[in-house]
Amino acid sequence: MDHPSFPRCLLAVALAGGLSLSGLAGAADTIKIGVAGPMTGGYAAFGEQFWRGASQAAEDINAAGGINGKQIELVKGDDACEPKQATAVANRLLDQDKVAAVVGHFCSSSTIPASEVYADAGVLVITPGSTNPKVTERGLVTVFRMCGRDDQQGPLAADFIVKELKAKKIAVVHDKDTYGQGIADAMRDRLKELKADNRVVLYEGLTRGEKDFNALVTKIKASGADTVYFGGLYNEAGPLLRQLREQGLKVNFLSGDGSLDPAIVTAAGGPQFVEGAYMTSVREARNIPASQAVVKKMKDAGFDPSGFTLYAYASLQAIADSMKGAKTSDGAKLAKWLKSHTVPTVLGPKSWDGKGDLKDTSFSLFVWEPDGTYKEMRK
Amino acid sequence: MPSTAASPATRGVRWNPVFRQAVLEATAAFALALLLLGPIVGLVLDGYEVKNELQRPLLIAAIIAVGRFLVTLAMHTPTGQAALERFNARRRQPGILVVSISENNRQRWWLLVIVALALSLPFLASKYWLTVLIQAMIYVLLGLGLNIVVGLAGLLDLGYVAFYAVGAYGLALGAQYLDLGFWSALPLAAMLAALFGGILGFPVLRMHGDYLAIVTLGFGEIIRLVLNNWLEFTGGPNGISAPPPQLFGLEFTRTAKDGGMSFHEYFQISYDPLHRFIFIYLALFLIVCLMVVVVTRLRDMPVGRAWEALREDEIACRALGINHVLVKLSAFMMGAMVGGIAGVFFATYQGFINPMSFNFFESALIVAIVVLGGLGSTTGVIVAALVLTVLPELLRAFADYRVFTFGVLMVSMMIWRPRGLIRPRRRAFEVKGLCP
Amino acid sequence: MTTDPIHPPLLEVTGLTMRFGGILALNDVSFEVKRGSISALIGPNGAGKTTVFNCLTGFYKATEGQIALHTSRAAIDLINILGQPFRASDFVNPAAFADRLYYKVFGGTHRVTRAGVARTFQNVRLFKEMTAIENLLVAQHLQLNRNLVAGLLQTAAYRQSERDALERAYAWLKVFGLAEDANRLAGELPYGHQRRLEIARAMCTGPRLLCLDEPAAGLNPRETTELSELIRRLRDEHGVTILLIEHDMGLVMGLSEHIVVLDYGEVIADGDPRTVAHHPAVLAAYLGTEAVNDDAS
Amino acid sequence: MDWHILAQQLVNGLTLGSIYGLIAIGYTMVYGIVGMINFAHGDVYMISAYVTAICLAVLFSFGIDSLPFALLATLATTMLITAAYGWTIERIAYRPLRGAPRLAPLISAIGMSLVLQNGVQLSQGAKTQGVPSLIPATLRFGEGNDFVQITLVQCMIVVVSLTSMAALTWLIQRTSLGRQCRATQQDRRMAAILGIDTDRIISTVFVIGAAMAAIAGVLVTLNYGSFDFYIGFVTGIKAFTAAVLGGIGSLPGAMLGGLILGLSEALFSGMVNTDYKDVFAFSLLVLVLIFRPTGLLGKPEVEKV
Repeated sequence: MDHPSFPRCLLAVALAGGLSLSGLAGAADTIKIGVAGPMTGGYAAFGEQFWRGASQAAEDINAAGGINGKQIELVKGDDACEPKQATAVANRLLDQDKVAAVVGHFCSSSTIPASEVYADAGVLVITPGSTNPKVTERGLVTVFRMCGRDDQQGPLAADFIVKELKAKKIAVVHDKDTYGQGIADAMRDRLKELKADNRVVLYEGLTRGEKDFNALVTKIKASGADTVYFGGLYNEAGPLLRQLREQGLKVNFLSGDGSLDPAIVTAAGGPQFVEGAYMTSVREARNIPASQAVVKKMKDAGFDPSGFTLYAYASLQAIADSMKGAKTSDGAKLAKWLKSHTVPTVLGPKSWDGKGDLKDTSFSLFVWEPDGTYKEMRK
Repeated sequence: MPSTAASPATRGVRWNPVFRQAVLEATAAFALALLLLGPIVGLVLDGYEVKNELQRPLLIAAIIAVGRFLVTLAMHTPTGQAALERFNARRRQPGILVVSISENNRQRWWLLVIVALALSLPFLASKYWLTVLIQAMIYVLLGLGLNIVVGLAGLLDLGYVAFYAVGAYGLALGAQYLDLGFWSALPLAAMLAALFGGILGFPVLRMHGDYLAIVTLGFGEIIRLVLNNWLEFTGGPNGISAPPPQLFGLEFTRTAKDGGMSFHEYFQISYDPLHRFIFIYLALFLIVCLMVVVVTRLRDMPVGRAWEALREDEIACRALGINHVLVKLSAFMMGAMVGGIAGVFFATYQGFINPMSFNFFESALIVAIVVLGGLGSTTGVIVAALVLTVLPELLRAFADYRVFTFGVLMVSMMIWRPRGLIRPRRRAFEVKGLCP
Repeated sequence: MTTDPIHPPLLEVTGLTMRFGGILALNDVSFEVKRGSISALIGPNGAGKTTVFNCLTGFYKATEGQIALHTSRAAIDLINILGQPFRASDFVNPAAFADRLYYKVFGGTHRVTRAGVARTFQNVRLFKEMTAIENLLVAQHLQLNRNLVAGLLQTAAYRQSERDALERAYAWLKVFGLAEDANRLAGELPYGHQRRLEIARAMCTGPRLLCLDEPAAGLNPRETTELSELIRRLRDEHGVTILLIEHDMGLVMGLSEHIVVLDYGEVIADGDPRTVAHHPAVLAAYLGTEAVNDDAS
Repeated sequence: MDWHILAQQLVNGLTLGSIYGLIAIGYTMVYGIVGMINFAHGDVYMISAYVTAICLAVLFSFGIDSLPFALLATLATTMLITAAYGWTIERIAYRPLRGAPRLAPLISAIGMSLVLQNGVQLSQGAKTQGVPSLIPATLRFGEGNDFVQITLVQCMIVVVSLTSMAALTWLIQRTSLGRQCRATQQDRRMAAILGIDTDRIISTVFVIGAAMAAIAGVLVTLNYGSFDFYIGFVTGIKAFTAAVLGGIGSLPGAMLGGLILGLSEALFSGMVNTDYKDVFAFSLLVLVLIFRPTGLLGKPEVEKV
């Protein structure tokens, strides 16, 4: 017989399922912590940053004796930035791997549904990269973030555009993504408060993953804008900047922390294209004194800790510290501990408010230099 | 590359030329592998420079060469040739099996065992595996729906995910704007999806084969893009939350909405998110069973026969007085409806949806389920849906290599079984007194 | 052309013209098919026989001309029901507009079959991956209980309708000597059986006019004889009018009562077999080509 | 709209369209000859972008600073390696499925696309890669604020793609290989009977398609400067749409479809809205197919009864 009957196939599937059910019983002397993010798919670069940062943190903490004598064991979870996979991964991390806490999820659209699952199970989760306000606005006790909120950096850019650049016509471009559109909208809302929203001459989205924005650039040119605000990531910001310059537009360019990454120089095709672009971000992680040792260690190992790497590192540090401090892995207690203590991290001392947002997310402005580096602007 | 086929009588293989051939082929494979993998795997871009990792492609190419060498040798042994012969014979088999009703009935008791097993699973499995099972069931439903369109009516639809999205957003938007609950949204969303199927299908169903495929692909993308861009209505990429299901007005949440009563309060048990999943699973299982019955009956009904006839030969169908556009449309709408139902379940199970979940890859996956199952076979669709959803989860153990391995498996499964896992069966008719 | 107004011929073709781009495939073809007759359409290769067939059965839209099917109730214009392009006059006449729109949306080849014209194809077109009996069931589509709800609930009326269909199908299989093949896949049947199955399938639609496109092509002499018997029986016992295209002159001359000869898209002769066989234009058209070959065989 | 804006948008559309056209050739040729949608073709183009960057980096690291030589060497290498990919993919994933049901190769193509994408991600990392801007020259027409600025690379894109298109048309129309291709396309069995090695011809078609994608890959990499392992997907779908729009199976159709798609995208996003430009592109496709079911230059399908 060569057509396997349905029962036989089902049996095979069930067996395979059963095998993996039984296969993963954790050892008792380690604490498992999940690292979830887009490890595959179009956003995989950020997943890689998460994993590298968290791995380095785990290595360092373990070398220093672990958490209450137990070693940290990281478990990778791939959500490909898709809500469906995010909940699947969340359930898997909780159920299969029995993680005690999670560093994770990058895309806000993944973090939001996944954090429901973690909160339901009472497990602590710290996201190093989801900046959408909704992440912490839903009253979930165990959800924290290690980054700013969209509605914090947008206004800073708006102030700068109106007060410093004195822009007459502003073009707002975003990448139609939760993060990019979030900061673009926050910027626009602040313009409204400054009674400058009539200066917005263009508000449009581009498609992530595309490289040709020439038509949009020409449209910006046609609108007569003197300033472009871009809500999005460096992958798109680079080509956009390049094409602006190649079409001969000498406009001011502003963007958020998603674009503030040395990789934008590669993405744009040279420092001459990014020169003079402004970007808002929290204090550059790689330049603050607390992070120098880690940055050096990682660079020596061949990985430039760009983007969210150090945020993931710091997230794991916060988890470890709260576990040391509260001497438990119960999410509610850890959350309570975190909200009442200040944690020294690679990004400097961090503390959280009642919602799980960072208390001190002072964003500042950076400007790109001709040599392809950026520096913080004087306040 | 020279052909590896030799005469079947190979008792006395002359090993010398065989050996030389194997060496030659291995060398060719080595060179090709090095050409392909050398730059991509061996020279890793780092800014504007490359890092030399050439040992990696060399290693892989060496493995490939050795593999090729051994395979060529093995193909010349009697066992190897017999295996090759069997493999090719299997691939040449006709696709369809005609089975009489009595023969079919023999398998009935298996059905009972499966149903009992499926019903007891949620109480045995962990929450994670339960969610995987729910996913699998949703894909079974999607597969059954698309099977009507692709498997039975022979219309290649690469944008099926559009109807899935319509169902899911039907529930989420219905709950947000019209205050619909899960059970009232279920039929409405299904009808809405069917309506979409009708509207989209009518102008394009006169197209042939692959043109239809690309137009449906376009429709799938249009729906996703509209969902993504129509910020005011759908929430755009920020997504939208969908209500959890209810059992006679009882909610499966930790705290019920104002005035409501939650399940665990009513039964005075402690809250466990598992309850919600068990409920969704059971409801879904019921719908899937119902759908299997419906699809099985549809196949034996005039309209089902017309679908299959249309797949076989559209011109002959027209010559028999069948309105091919309307019959195609009925298949399209029926498929869309099932997709819509699957979407509603997806939304309620996720609790949150955004357009990311309805991309082209999803459509491709559903087509893969139908094709891998063996076009037109209901059992095949169920097995393939289980395989293609459980497999990626099992592959999570491979971490980084998960999607890569999945792709490799997809290619090899198609080569191994181009007609799908299960051969479609046809019912044989018996008429008393008339049948010889 | 004279027509008896009380007993009109079953099919009346007048002035049929068909152009493919610049090529004139049919030029002013007119003929009629009498009720209860066996008629044949012959002509050398490329004379336009199959084009006439395709116009009759609604696969091609004739450029000009009329095709009228006189059923017991009314005359049906076989071209109109395919759906015509809108004309300027339609936009002032709502009734004509509605009519045209209706046929444009719901019209088509299938309407011709529903009017009572069934056909077979030169290269057999069976539903190959369905069983023989299912092929016949599909053909009965229009006569069955197609109510979805009834089918899903398997009501008594629905089951009765299906049982009737099955019995009809078996009855036709018996007529064509295919009862043993009932549950075999149509694509796996021997060629001769496939030919017969296709005719059986056409009969299942309950036609008044049965158009056979080279029914004997690819059959051996014994099978051809059997087929000609079968065709005659269909006419005698089942009251169907038959129009066929055939190259086998033996079959045509022996079987048909009326022959229309086409050449270069025009009717060159029209009459009973004997008249046609001696018609000078026919001899000219066939001389040295098929007539000789057929006589020799 | 001012003349310079319109002119600029036309240039944008032309360059984008030429690239779509080049990639569409791969889809259209493969579809014409084996009747399958080669979903992995977009990823072949992606591979060519990587090979371009790697090749340039290697050449520069050897201290080769003659730009024309570096570009030509890169183009040749990229075409060679990408063509090898095309050949291998056909050999591994499609040839064993010859004679299988119509949809089987489609699924294996999707699988192949996953393999290529993730294979590149695994070996090259997920981050966006790039090449430095090599040809910074731009042409500027007009004065003051009313000007059109075109980069030299954009001109190159249009010229090179039209040239390769012409060369390919010549190859298909005038050479013996082209005749064999066309014969195989019309009737594979008959061609085989006449002694044409159809397997070899099919392989050749995959190789040609991949080589065209390689040209596109080199040009795009020079023009936009950045790429990642995911670019094949979006561009692939667009190019395929272009192929269908122009009439799948027709070479000039691929180019025409690409140009129309590129121009309409540019003009729509310029005049109406960027958000919905893809919606517009797909709607255009649907409309064209409703009124011309076989695309713009596709041969009308005569129903064989």
